[in-house]
Amino acid sequence: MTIIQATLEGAGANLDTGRFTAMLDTMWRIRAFEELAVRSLDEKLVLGAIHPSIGQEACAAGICCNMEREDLLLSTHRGHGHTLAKGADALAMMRELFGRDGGTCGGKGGSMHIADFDVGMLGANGVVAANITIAAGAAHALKLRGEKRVVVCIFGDGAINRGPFLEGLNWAKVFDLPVLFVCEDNNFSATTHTAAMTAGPGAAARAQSLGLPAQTIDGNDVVAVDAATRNALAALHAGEGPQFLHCKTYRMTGHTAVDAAAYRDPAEVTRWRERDPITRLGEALRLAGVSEARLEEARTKAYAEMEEVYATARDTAWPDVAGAYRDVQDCGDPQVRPYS
Amino acid sequence: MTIIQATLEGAGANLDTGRFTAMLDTMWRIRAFEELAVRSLDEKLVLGAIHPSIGQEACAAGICCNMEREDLLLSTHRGHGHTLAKGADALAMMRELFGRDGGTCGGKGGSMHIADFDVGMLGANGVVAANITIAAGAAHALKLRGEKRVVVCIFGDGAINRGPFLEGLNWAKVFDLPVLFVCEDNNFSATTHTAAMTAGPGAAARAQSLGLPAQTIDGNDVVAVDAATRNALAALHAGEGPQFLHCKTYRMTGHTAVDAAAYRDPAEVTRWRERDPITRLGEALRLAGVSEARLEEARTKAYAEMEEVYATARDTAWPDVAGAYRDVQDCGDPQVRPYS
Amino acid sequence: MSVISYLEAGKRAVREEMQRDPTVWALGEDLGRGGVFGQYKGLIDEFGPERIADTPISEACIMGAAVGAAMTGTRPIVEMRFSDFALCAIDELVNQAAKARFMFGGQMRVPMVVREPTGMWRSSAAQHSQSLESWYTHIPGLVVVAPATPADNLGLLKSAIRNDDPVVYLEHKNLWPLEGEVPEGEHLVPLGEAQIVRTGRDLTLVTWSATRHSCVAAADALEKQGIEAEVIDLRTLWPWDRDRVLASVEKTGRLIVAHEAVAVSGFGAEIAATVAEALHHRLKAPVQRLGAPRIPIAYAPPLEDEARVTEKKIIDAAKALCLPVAAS
Amino acid sequence: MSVISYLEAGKRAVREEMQRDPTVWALGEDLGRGGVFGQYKGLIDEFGPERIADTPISEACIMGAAVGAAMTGTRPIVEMRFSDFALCAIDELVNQAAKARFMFGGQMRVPMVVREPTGMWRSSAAQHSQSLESWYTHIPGLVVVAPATPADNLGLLKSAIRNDDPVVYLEHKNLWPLEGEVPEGEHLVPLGEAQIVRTGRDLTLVTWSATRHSCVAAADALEKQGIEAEVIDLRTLWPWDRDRVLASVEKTGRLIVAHEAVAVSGFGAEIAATVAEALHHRLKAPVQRLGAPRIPIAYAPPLEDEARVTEKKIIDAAKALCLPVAAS
Ligand SMILES: Cc1ncc(C[n+]2csc(CCOP(=O)(O)OP(=O)(O)O)c2C)c(N)n1
Ligand SMILES: Cc1ncc(C[n+]2csc(CCOP(=O)(O)OP(=O)(O)O)c2C)c(N)n1
Ligand SMILES: [Mg+2]
Ligand SMILES: [Mg+2]
Repeated sequence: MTIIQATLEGAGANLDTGRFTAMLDTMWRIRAFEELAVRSLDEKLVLGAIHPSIGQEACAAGICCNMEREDLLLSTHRGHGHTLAKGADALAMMRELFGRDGGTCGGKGGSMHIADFDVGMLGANGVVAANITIAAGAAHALKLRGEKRVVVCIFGDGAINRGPFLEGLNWAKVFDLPVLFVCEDNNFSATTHTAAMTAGPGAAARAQSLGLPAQTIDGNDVVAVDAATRNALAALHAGEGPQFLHCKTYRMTGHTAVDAAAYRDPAEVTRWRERDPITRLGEALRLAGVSEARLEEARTKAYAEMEEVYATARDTAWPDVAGAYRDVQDCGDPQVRPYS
Repeated sequence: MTIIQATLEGAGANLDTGRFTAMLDTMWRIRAFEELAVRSLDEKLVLGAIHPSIGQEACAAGICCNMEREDLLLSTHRGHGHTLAKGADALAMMRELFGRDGGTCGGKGGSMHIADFDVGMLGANGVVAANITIAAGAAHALKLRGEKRVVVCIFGDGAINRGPFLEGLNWAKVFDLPVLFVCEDNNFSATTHTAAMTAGPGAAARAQSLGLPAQTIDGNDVVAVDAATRNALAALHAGEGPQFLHCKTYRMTGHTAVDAAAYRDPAEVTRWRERDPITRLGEALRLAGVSEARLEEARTKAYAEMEEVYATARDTAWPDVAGAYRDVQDCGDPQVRPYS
Repeated sequence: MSVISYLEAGKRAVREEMQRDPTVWALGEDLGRGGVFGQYKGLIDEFGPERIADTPISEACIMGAAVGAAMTGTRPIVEMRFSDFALCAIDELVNQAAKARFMFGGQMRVPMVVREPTGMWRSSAAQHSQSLESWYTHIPGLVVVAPATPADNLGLLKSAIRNDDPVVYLEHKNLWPLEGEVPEGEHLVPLGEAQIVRTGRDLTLVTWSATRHSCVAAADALEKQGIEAEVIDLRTLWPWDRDRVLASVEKTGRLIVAHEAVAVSGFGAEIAATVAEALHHRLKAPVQRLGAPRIPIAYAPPLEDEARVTEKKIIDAAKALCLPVAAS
Repeated sequence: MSVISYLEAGKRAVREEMQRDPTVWALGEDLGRGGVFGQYKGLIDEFGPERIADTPISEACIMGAAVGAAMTGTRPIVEMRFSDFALCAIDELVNQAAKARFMFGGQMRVPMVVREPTGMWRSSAAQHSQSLESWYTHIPGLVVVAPATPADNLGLLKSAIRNDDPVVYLEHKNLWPLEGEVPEGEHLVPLGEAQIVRTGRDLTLVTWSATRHSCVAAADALEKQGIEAEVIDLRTLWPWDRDRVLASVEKTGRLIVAHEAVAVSGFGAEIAATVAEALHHRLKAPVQRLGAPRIPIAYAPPLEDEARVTEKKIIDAAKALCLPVAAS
């Protein structure tokens, strides 16, 4: 197995412009989707919490473009980007955010619980680190069934301080399961600098101590994320067992869309803004010869698409309230019935 | 800080015979106590489970002899040895096993829940790994209170596969707490070879990945355990933060006293029997000049003491049943009262 | 008919369903050596270590992995060893297994059975003796089953394994050696159907799990004293067989619910409240509940016994209810 | 008297108790920045990061560490952020905190308060909306508190912090901004004492937490229709104020228990069953419970609303109970 070593800056004129222009499209689509999701709060179209992944789009794009539709993905409360990149329908997702009919989960899940099993997206999750053991189990089932598919499980830097991180990684290695764990490290756990709450050398060292090959990469460099994901998935397919990636990125917004994030160092924010993954990819593509028009098109098409998605979702009806009683369980009547 | 390097075999004539004859006494007392506890099952004096630590006595003795009475200890379901070594009263313990009046916990806890707060023993625990977070919290309180005391938390090799291991060690390091974690690795988790269920290089590597200095030692060598504990506690007192010890030993009995442990390789059992920690310490003391009589006395006194303890405990009355309603909580009446 | 133990019945259910459906598998600590009570003994020889899977001591991951595996085309049987340890995996059960189908809009199902040996087992003390069935009945998305006989353990466990939603399956540790008749061949007991163990006209005794046997013994004794108690074993706690219970109390006019769990907020409260609401005007006496006092289970036998709902307590309560004058 | 919010009242309670007792400290995620709802805002400036301790996302360790710290001479206030996440720490709460004192024979106490913001909060969906108070009432060793007003949040949280056994303290997320009068100076509300919010002779409405306010509104509306409802806010769910509730129902002859949690095995069942048992012959109508259907909480507002016990549902139930003829 050859290990691909690649970075945005190192690629230069050799950058695979076809591949990465498509990634740029994905990243802009995510950015546009989320900016509109945030805007929707002002219009009171979303009444619950929105956790934007603005600034982290390279992880979603660089990982998911290496997955087959049949491969399985699990994400977190901050999962819009991963879900879009995995191929979920943006309109159904926006409808879900707005709690409307035709939403990915029929309006029952909302932002933190988007799942689209048709494209192998097994769910965002509102409980930090809970997706790790579920991912191990999904991979366990694939192995039992003798399938070639793989599972990718993305979680935040805060998740590595919860027990399921240890239990899930240990499990995956003990049972030799086809799963790639990705710690998408955006420096924060809600309003806390994760580093202050994390002992030892960090995510990759913890994974290694559990027997998983682990690599730490620049998560704002989509070329690096792409290469590392390809390497890891190749190792998985070659039977080398579960793999681990630690992607270092930065959350450009607050924890939720309404969090002003005043606890951050402005200099740090500026530093990271200069490393915006979309801007950096654009630069690299420009250097590699992609036209200004094409680059601009990536952006404008994404916003145009999402504006339309937004408008359509907004004009969609509420789901039928009877749905509140459906898909609970087949056994037993959830309705409260008066006896009088 | 000087690191003490010492082993039984390496000590030779320089062995501190005073110190280690006392340890031999402790180890024999533990052995005798547990052999009688096992015997009590035949007499139906104990109706619940007994988890003997026969063969693991060097850990209990070597660790606890380095603790002050005020220092705090937390143990597991296999905790008789630790508790005796920490200074708990053998008669009260045996009464607890027999569920009698005057038991350490008034007969309410039994073998898996012996605690003796008077000697700093904060409890055995029936839930694997649960003592790890409690220990972190006890150490947290000591730090908040500005006390010099330290906490020692002993758990099994199976516990390192539970989430609280990660959460508790990370916590201890993040808050820089005075706690020594000890993994007493007896090769088994109930009927399972722990190694088969444990990924990666093991306990010490996991601790290190969480930022804790960690050492792996021969847990059947009381001199080594003693030295490693002294080093670790010195580091703790020197403000170097939480420490970790991995003691490799062997469970000479089944998981519980009624488990024949047929799943073990007889050759492995024989190999470990030859490394019995009491026999080995006896040899070393003999070589270092301790008389046969003194060595024999360690054994006979221990059995004589425990036989008396046994007989006294057996002849002790049951606790007052009203105790079943006491010490639940001060708020609210636990009694079910008929309304008719 | 053949006579087998409650434990054997559970094992037979697992074996038959694993033979029938290759996607069924079991996971838990020590299963390769038969599990802690021997409920899986020998199954590894027939099905191999992949389908009778030994796991690390990682309850949260056992449960969480089962959720993922159930979503991905398999039907896991989760072994929790003691129901007390399921508390280490409650997030995975309640926030994940129970809600996934609903939360994700019915895109998939989570067919898993969580076996949780439950209840008092001599001198096991506070962390190995709990009965928490009422918790599970409170959680939308969960089916809750508590068999009391070998035949029911066979027939209900098979139904539970075939159910497409998560089932919390509570076997009582004290019942493992209990022997009883089970039918030859395929035996399925439908979920949600109570069993009228004994008919009677004076009093309805609603119960489940091990307490069923105390109720039957009490009913036998009461009969000699002229009180005819109808004993209903709910078997499934959610959904519970309201129709059968209400029909019985309509007939008898008196209800006692007896269970091992703590009475306060026990599942007996749900039944008593439902009956009181539905049949207030038909009741000849107040509804009554028997359960443990609100105390942890102690270790020493005499203290442990304080928490027990005994045959005697059931008899006393029944007599007080049926013969108020004589009893006072 | 001054007017402050429910949130401010909680903060004042913590501040006053931390000033009074140097062994009191708080631990939880993001506390240094005020906690997720701002309930701790500013406290770090007064008490420093050691006593207002930021923690990793490690609910099990937050709870477990609190147990150890409570045994070792301090009084931790545990912040669980959303009651849903307490499920990640249930073993530590139920098997450790609640049992330690008993299991260890009363050698020590575990004085800790577990704050669990609870209940529905617009479009928070199934993993951030649960009400699980009935679970805690079922567990020996736990005190359970659910305040509904600023004054009670002040007075009960202070009492909870002073209590020597573990207290599960359930603040309702929707009540954070609710304003209300609180007394100047020291204000303690005793644990276990219900409040009669409104007197009435026709019907007793027993409730707690946010549903208290729906009950009061319903009672106001009912008054106009000639029905006088007595509203009792339990405030403490364990121990609950049986005497006050029984006295009220003895007077009114009618009971409705209304709460936000799922009705099945909700704490309403305990109250309804107790009242039905104790006052069967005094009841003019069957006891009745109002709670959520047994469904997870959905995200979309119209679906979410299906799970709500609204003022209207309370009014309808009250009218049906008090005016059976008119209602049919
Ligand atoms: C078990 C649990 N604890 C706490 C929370 C509340 N919470 C939601 S997101 C979050 C921060 C998570 O940080 P991280 O894992 O780094 O993910 P990020 O938000 O940065 O993507 C917290 C504490 C939760 N959802 N689940
Ligand atoms: C959370 C939990 N899961 C399972 C058990 C059942 N159990 C009791 S002891 C034990 C084995 C523990 O192995 P280890 O930690 O190595 O300790 P040892 O028994 O070897 O001393 C198990 C699985 C338990 N007590 N707690
Ligand atoms: Mg983060
Ligand atoms: Mg072991």
